[in-house]
Amino acid sequence: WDEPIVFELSAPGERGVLVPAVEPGVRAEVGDVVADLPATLRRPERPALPEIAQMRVVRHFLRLSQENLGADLNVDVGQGTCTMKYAPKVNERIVTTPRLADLHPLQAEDTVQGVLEIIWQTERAMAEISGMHRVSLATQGGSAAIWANIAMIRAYHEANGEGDQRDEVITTIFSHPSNAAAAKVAGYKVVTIHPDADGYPDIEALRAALSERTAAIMVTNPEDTGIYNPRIREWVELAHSVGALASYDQANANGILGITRARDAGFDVCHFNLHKTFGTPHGSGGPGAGANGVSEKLAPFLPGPVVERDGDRYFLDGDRPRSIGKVAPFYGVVPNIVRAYSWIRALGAEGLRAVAEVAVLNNNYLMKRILDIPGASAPYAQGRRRVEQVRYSWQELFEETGISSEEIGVRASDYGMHYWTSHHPYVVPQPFTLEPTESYSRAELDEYADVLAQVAKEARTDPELVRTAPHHQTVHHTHHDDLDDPDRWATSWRAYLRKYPHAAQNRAAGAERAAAEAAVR
Amino acid sequence: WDEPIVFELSAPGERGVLVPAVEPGVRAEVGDVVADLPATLRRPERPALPEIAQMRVVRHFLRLSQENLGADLNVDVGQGTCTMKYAPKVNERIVTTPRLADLHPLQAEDTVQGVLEIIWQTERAMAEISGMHRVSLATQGGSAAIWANIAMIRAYHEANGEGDQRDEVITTIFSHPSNAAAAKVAGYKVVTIHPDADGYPDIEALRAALSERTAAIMVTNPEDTGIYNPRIREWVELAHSVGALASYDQANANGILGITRARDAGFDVCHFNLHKTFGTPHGSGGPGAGANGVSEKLAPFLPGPVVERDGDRYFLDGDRPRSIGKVAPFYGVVPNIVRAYSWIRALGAEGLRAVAEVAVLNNNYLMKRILDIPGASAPYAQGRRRVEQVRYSWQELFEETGISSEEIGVRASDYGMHYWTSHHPYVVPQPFTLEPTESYSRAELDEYADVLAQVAKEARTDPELVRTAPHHQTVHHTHHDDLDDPDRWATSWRAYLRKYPHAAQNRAAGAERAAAEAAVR
Amino acid sequence: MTQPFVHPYIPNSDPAVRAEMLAAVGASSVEEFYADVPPELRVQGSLDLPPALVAEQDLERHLTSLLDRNRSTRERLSFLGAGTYNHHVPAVVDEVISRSEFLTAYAGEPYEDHGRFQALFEYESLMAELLNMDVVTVPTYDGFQASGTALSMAHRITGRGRVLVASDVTPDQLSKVTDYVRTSLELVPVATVDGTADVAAVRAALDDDVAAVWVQTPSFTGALEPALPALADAAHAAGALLVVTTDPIMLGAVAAPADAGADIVCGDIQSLGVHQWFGGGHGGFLAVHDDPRLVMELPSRLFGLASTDVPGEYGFGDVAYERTSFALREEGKEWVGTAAALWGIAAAVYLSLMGPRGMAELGETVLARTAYAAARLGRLPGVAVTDTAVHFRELLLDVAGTGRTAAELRDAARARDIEPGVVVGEHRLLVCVTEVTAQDDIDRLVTTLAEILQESAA
Amino acid sequence: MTQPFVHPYIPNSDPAVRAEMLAAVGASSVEEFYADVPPELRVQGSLDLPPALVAEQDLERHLTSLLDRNRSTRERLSFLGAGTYNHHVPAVVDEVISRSEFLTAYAGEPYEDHGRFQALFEYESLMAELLNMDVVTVPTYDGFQASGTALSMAHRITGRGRVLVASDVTPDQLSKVTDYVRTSLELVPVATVDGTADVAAVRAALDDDVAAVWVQTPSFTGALEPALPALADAAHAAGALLVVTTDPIMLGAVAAPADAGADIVCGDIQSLGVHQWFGGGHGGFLAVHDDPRLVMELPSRLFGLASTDVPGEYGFGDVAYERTSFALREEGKEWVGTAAALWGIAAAVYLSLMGPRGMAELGETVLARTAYAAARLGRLPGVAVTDTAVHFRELLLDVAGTGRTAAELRDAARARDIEPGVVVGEHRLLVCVTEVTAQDDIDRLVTTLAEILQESAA
Repeated sequence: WDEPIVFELSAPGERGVLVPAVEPGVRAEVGDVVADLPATLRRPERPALPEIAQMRVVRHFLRLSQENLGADLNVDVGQGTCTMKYAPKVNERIVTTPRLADLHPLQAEDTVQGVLEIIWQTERAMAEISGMHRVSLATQGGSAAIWANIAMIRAYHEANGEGDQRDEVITTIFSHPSNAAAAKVAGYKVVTIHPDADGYPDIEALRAALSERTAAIMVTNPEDTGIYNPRIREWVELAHSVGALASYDQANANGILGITRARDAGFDVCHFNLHKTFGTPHGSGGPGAGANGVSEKLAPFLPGPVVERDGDRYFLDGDRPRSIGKVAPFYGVVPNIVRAYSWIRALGAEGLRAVAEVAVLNNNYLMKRILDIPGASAPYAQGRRRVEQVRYSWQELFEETGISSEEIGVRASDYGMHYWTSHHPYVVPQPFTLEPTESYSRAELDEYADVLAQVAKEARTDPELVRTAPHHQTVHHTHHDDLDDPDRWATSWRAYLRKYPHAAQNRAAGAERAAAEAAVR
Repeated sequence: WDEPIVFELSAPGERGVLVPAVEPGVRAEVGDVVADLPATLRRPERPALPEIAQMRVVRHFLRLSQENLGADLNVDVGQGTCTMKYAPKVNERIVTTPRLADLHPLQAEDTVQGVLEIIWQTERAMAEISGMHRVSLATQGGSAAIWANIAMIRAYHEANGEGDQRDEVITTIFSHPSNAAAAKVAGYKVVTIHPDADGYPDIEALRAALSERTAAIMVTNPEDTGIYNPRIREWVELAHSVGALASYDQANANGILGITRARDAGFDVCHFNLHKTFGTPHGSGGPGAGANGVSEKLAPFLPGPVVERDGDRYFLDGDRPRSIGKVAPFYGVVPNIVRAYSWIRALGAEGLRAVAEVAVLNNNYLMKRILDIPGASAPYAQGRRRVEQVRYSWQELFEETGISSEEIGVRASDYGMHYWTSHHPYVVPQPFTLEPTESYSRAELDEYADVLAQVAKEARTDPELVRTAPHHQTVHHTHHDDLDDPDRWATSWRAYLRKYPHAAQNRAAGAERAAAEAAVR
Repeated sequence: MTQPFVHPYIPNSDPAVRAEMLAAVGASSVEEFYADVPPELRVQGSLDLPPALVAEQDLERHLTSLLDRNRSTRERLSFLGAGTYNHHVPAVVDEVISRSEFLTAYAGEPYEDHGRFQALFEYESLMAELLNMDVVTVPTYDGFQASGTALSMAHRITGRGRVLVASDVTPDQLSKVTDYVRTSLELVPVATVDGTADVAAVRAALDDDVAAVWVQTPSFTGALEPALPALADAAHAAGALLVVTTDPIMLGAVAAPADAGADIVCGDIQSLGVHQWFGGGHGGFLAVHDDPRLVMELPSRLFGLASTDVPGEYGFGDVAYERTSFALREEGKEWVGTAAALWGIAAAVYLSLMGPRGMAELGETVLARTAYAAARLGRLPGVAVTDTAVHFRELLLDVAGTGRTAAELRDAARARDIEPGVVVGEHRLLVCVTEVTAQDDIDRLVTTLAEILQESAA
Repeated sequence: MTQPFVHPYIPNSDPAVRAEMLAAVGASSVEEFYADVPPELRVQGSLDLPPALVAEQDLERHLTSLLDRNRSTRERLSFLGAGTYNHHVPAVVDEVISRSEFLTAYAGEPYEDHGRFQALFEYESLMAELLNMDVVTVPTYDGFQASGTALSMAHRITGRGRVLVASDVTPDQLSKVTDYVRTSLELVPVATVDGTADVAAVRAALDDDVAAVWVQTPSFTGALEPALPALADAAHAAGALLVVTTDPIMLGAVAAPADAGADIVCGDIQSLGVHQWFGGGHGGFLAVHDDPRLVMELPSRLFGLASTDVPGEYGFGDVAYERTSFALREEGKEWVGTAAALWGIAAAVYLSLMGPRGMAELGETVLARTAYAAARLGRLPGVAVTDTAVHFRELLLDVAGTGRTAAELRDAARARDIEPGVVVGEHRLLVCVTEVTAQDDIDRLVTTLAEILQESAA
């Protein structure tokens, strides 16, 4: 499809859905409420939304959906660190019942016992999986959960009179950037540890950074390189030795479910991403959901109301004076909590362990296939296995051909595969990060590796082909530099029309040209 | 996608969904039931179905879905006579409730009052729309409804002692072929009337055909040409004058809803297609649903149980001795009945009439656009308006270029549009049949006409381009002649493997070649 | 245009747009388009229909309030079968068939509707494995229609005029088939013995006017026919065909009728991933061997795989389209129309998910639970299972010994929110269990019936 | 591999396949991959979790039986709001966001995820029209987060340390925002008068350490702030920003805050096509004018339209990506992560369906019904509406005059299957009506409360 922007579909007079009119009885009582609005409240003209009949709206967004590659449609192993796994369809059928979708959060508790029990059971399951004392499901995603971690840490130190003294947080470069960023927002100075020569988090650098000013260490493990820090317990103990807390970002937990637990390594707080590890769909970028686990001493600081059980009855307890308060409306991303509960129940303890083991097996299998491609490498910890993902490098290929990792990723999309490079900064040169999870079959991993091998070959034999990609996409090479210039960026249709007044004419001309080109074989 | 056949995805040991095992308590009671089966009942080996994990099954069928053009995705005006219109999404949400999907037809009547009321109300609405005395919704589609029509006619004549005498049925060539075919199956000799010089059904031919042997006339009106027979009442009266019944195929009713009614023209029986006229989705070719309307004298012969009302209570009446009996399991295609009811309620009487008027307006607007294309014509009734569709002809273009209507249709699919020619036989030479319905906006009708104009131009400027189409489809020019030869047709994967033992190797080779080609710009 | 009626389902309903379109075609009003409809046939005024609910929320509230007056088999324990079955529908099936691309497509051509052709070819192919027959058509309406057509095919092939009905056929099916074939075929019942075919009686009734022996297995009472090979031999010896109506859901564990010599196998696919839909979710299948004599008599569409201009690529199209009434009108084989393609896609997804092991395990679970139900129910005082055949999914109870009618027992159970089965005679109750009927559910039925019988005894 | 666990969600769980894969990588067992996990950290034995429900039907039955213990706002009449609202969700919205392509996508690049980029660009653009502001980001988590960020932006832009809270802000929102910004900002409440801002008091409190005046409209009690222009003028005169938290659902009828001079407009989009989800369906929006000073302080992703190598073709990408923590870690603006993109797509579909007329009509209907509810409820004996402001959707009742507490009245109404509102104080009840609350529903609430009051009087 060459589907227009929705505004271009507007046909005056068309309606997509109708809303009920004011009833005569209501009008008789209240008069013309719009006319009676004070001038400062009355909207002078209708908003310039498009007018489109329902079927055309359906067609528009269905066509856009077809121009998108969901995890269900492609071999989505290229979004390393994102843990793209199967979101079971049965969970969609379960959560879409009106008895979940159409519940108000402030209904009488006796009318929501089912969902309260699910929240309670999910908290218990997460506590068991992490080994932590208590879990809150109130946060709306991984980074929000990181925020809650640091907010609790801050509250804890303040409660102990050390709020002013402890003004530093230590993280590692291969931990998710939100650990650093959220700590900064919470008022901390951020210290970032780089890997040692072997690619493991540098424990000597940690020792040097720790002091009585340290509020916490906030680390991901395994890190985004797929390397598990074997000295993680020492890290935690070192932090504790200076009175700091240890916070564990478990975004990469998929490979260690049932293998090792946060609390067993001594962590005080940790979080999971339900949309990464527990099979809730990623929703084009959310909603996700977070689970914050804490030790007994941090429990009073957990956010929001918590669900408690009294015999067979479940209820909300919001009377918790040391709580950091609300981190979000109400009780978290409820549909995802229900999906995660369903996912855990579908698999059980044995299944969770099988998930981890197969995810790790798949990852090491794919690593073998990738490292067989000339020009690809996996920096750090040479010869060691990885857990659930690998940060690879095309540096050799780049030196040989001048083709960057980004260009290879774009060209791979011509074959229906894709990857992203990794978070900035590119500590690993020409990076790409693959995480196959447990969801893809061997045949699909082979298919993926074959595509990368093919593109690597093209980089040598026909670099221009790679550099000018994409060739088989909905859209062609896009001028992204427009988007970094305030004078040129078009952040909305209205801004576009304002900045590019001749755009509509160009568009029409382009459409004609495209039709003419389509006529050519 | 170049998606394999599902069998090619098999990976031994994988499972798509698990079923519950025999409980220990059951096994203790009954032993090993499979081992105990008599030899003639025990399956010797498992069926050779593929073994595929769930996500890969999802991916397979989702990819296939993307290789399909539903009415939601394209401007589906090219399936003339099929009445491709908007199937509202709200109806999908309504019918998928377990309180409809998971009802058993023999439940206690007090647990199904809602669905019985909907069936009853829908019958009443159909009776009002057709003017008939009574309606049955028991049939599963348009042709099934035609069968029920002729079965009732047969039973009626038999009940009157004229079963043997009346052994002929008269239809017209532009009535749906099932009218002829079902009459034949019911034991009748079929007489087919062709149009007169003006393209109207030839009333003189009718007069000549009618006799005391005529059981019924079975006609569509407007016919598949989009021409309304202005002498329809005379047709019915002539039939009645020889003791025959008149049966009305209302597959093309979309343009006459609220404009004119079957009973008012004197018809004894008629039917609607719920999936054509009343907005139920076409389901890739069913399930549809039929509504059979009859006059008072035919009412005793209606099939199946009928829904009756007693005060506020609805019940099924199956005790009807002159009924033709069951035509299908239970009470018809219930989800489609509910959808049709919802569609009627969304629009009301005024809305139904608006549907008809806009469908007819759209059709005449599109006709204007098509007839402006050099080489296109609308045979018959020159200069007259059409109702809801038009059977056009590319005969002029064909004579000029040698490009057939079928080839133009295939080429149009490269532009995301398509049409079908029409039912055989091709009375109209090089036919194509367009029916825009009320669902498409003017902009889309223009878009469609532009594509046909473009292809017609190509037929003149570059006929080879058209002849070798498709060029932009999932699949390339296909050798359909394979399918008419018993030695070569492959009716299933097992038949294919048997007849083409080297196919798998060819396939692998082809895939490699395709990959190589994809590498070329 | 009589008056403006702007609605989300009708794009060009805006008065200004209509006026422009009318102008474009040179018409002064929509009335002109209806010039051929005589004035005396024109509807005067408005149809008498309930008021429109133009706001979607009002429409949904109305429909939902009606449907909420139903109570589903998820809410009340159900042992109802008799043609419509409560099997589990995997969520993936619903996901696929609710995709707009499949749900709203119709009769596109092989190029633009490649996915539909492939999905239905896969349906045919998966069914072919289950049935051990190479040819399975795109679905027809339902099992009733499939059986009627199968027998009509037998008539056309043999030119003969009678069918021996060797099983206890579902009565509604018999009703449909009888009326459907009566122009050419007489159905002659041969009474069953102990629930299954009386082979000797069938053999005795076979003569050179018998077109087919017709077996339904599982029968109306759920009995499996163990004598298919003998019936096939007898039929073939007399120049007749063996037509078998079956339910493919059992064929993971039970032998395919084709292996016993069946010539045409047919039935319903509702069990394979389609909800009960108050009896409105049926589709029929027709299967034969790859023999042109049989294939050319099939009236339904049949999709086949074909090569394309690209080596190794799969294309699809209609096999022997010239058989059909679409092509030949009354000279085609019976007739074909919009039937139940979507349920065919559902069945394709279902079988792809279930695989060989799933089907085998499901067959075993249902056989075991049926036997369990028979054993437990048969021990209730005054209750007897009517025959000793092997049953799949259903069994028939004779409750005469309880001193109460089947309807009385049913009503008492309904009062306890259980549908105990279908009453099929004064003292006969047809009880159905599937893989969704857990042992606990059967135990609850047994306990409930025991209570009811005790109360009535007291 | 400890032992084979074959499951539909885990393709390579077959023991034979695992063995082949292990061989391919030269490992003897999965244990080798965990060499870096010290033995003392290894879980011994199995986690203590409830047993697996591996058969889909058992899983669904379990979950459904739990959820069936809930009763929804479709089953009981609800006047609950306070942050989560029962607006109608058009079926097309659910259709689109349940498409696998959107539901299961994540962070693909602009080429393969063109559709997601376009849909979210359209979300931004449709919101921009409603808000009359050129820049709206991809959704953040919820309105609370959006408000917290908006105030943080004001701090970063002005370098100042206090915020004047001019409205009755939703208490939970105040809790979140307070903790979120407390490192840099102190929130100073300025008491409202008769439900809306005390402009004179705000003006008096403004000084050169005020970063922003913060207004929530509709306020917690549903009151619309009529003095936005005056507040904007006052804030701007003092070098402060005006930050407005609002609900875009009303903006078809009510003036956009930007037109009154607001600098940052933010809030929640749950109203725009997202179900209530027990409070779990929230998304936040942040809007500013196209001014780099403001745009460069936004922490969220922002998609923009760009040209491509094909003239006239639309491409998409991230605007000023270098703002974000994805790019700069702690040097980026706050932080960004997976938030609520799917609800943004929902809102895009919603606004496309509603169009200008739909939004205007909806605004009018809700305004009218709110006024109607206020009039009818305010006439109940002992019941008073707490202020005279114009209200949208919600209003606060003071029931002190009835001699009963708000909780008592609520419990009595609940016993009649009505949720009459949220208790927000001993004698205060917050009542919410939307376009789904018909006149009849309001009348039923009035009648029910009248009965309750009468009974308690008797």
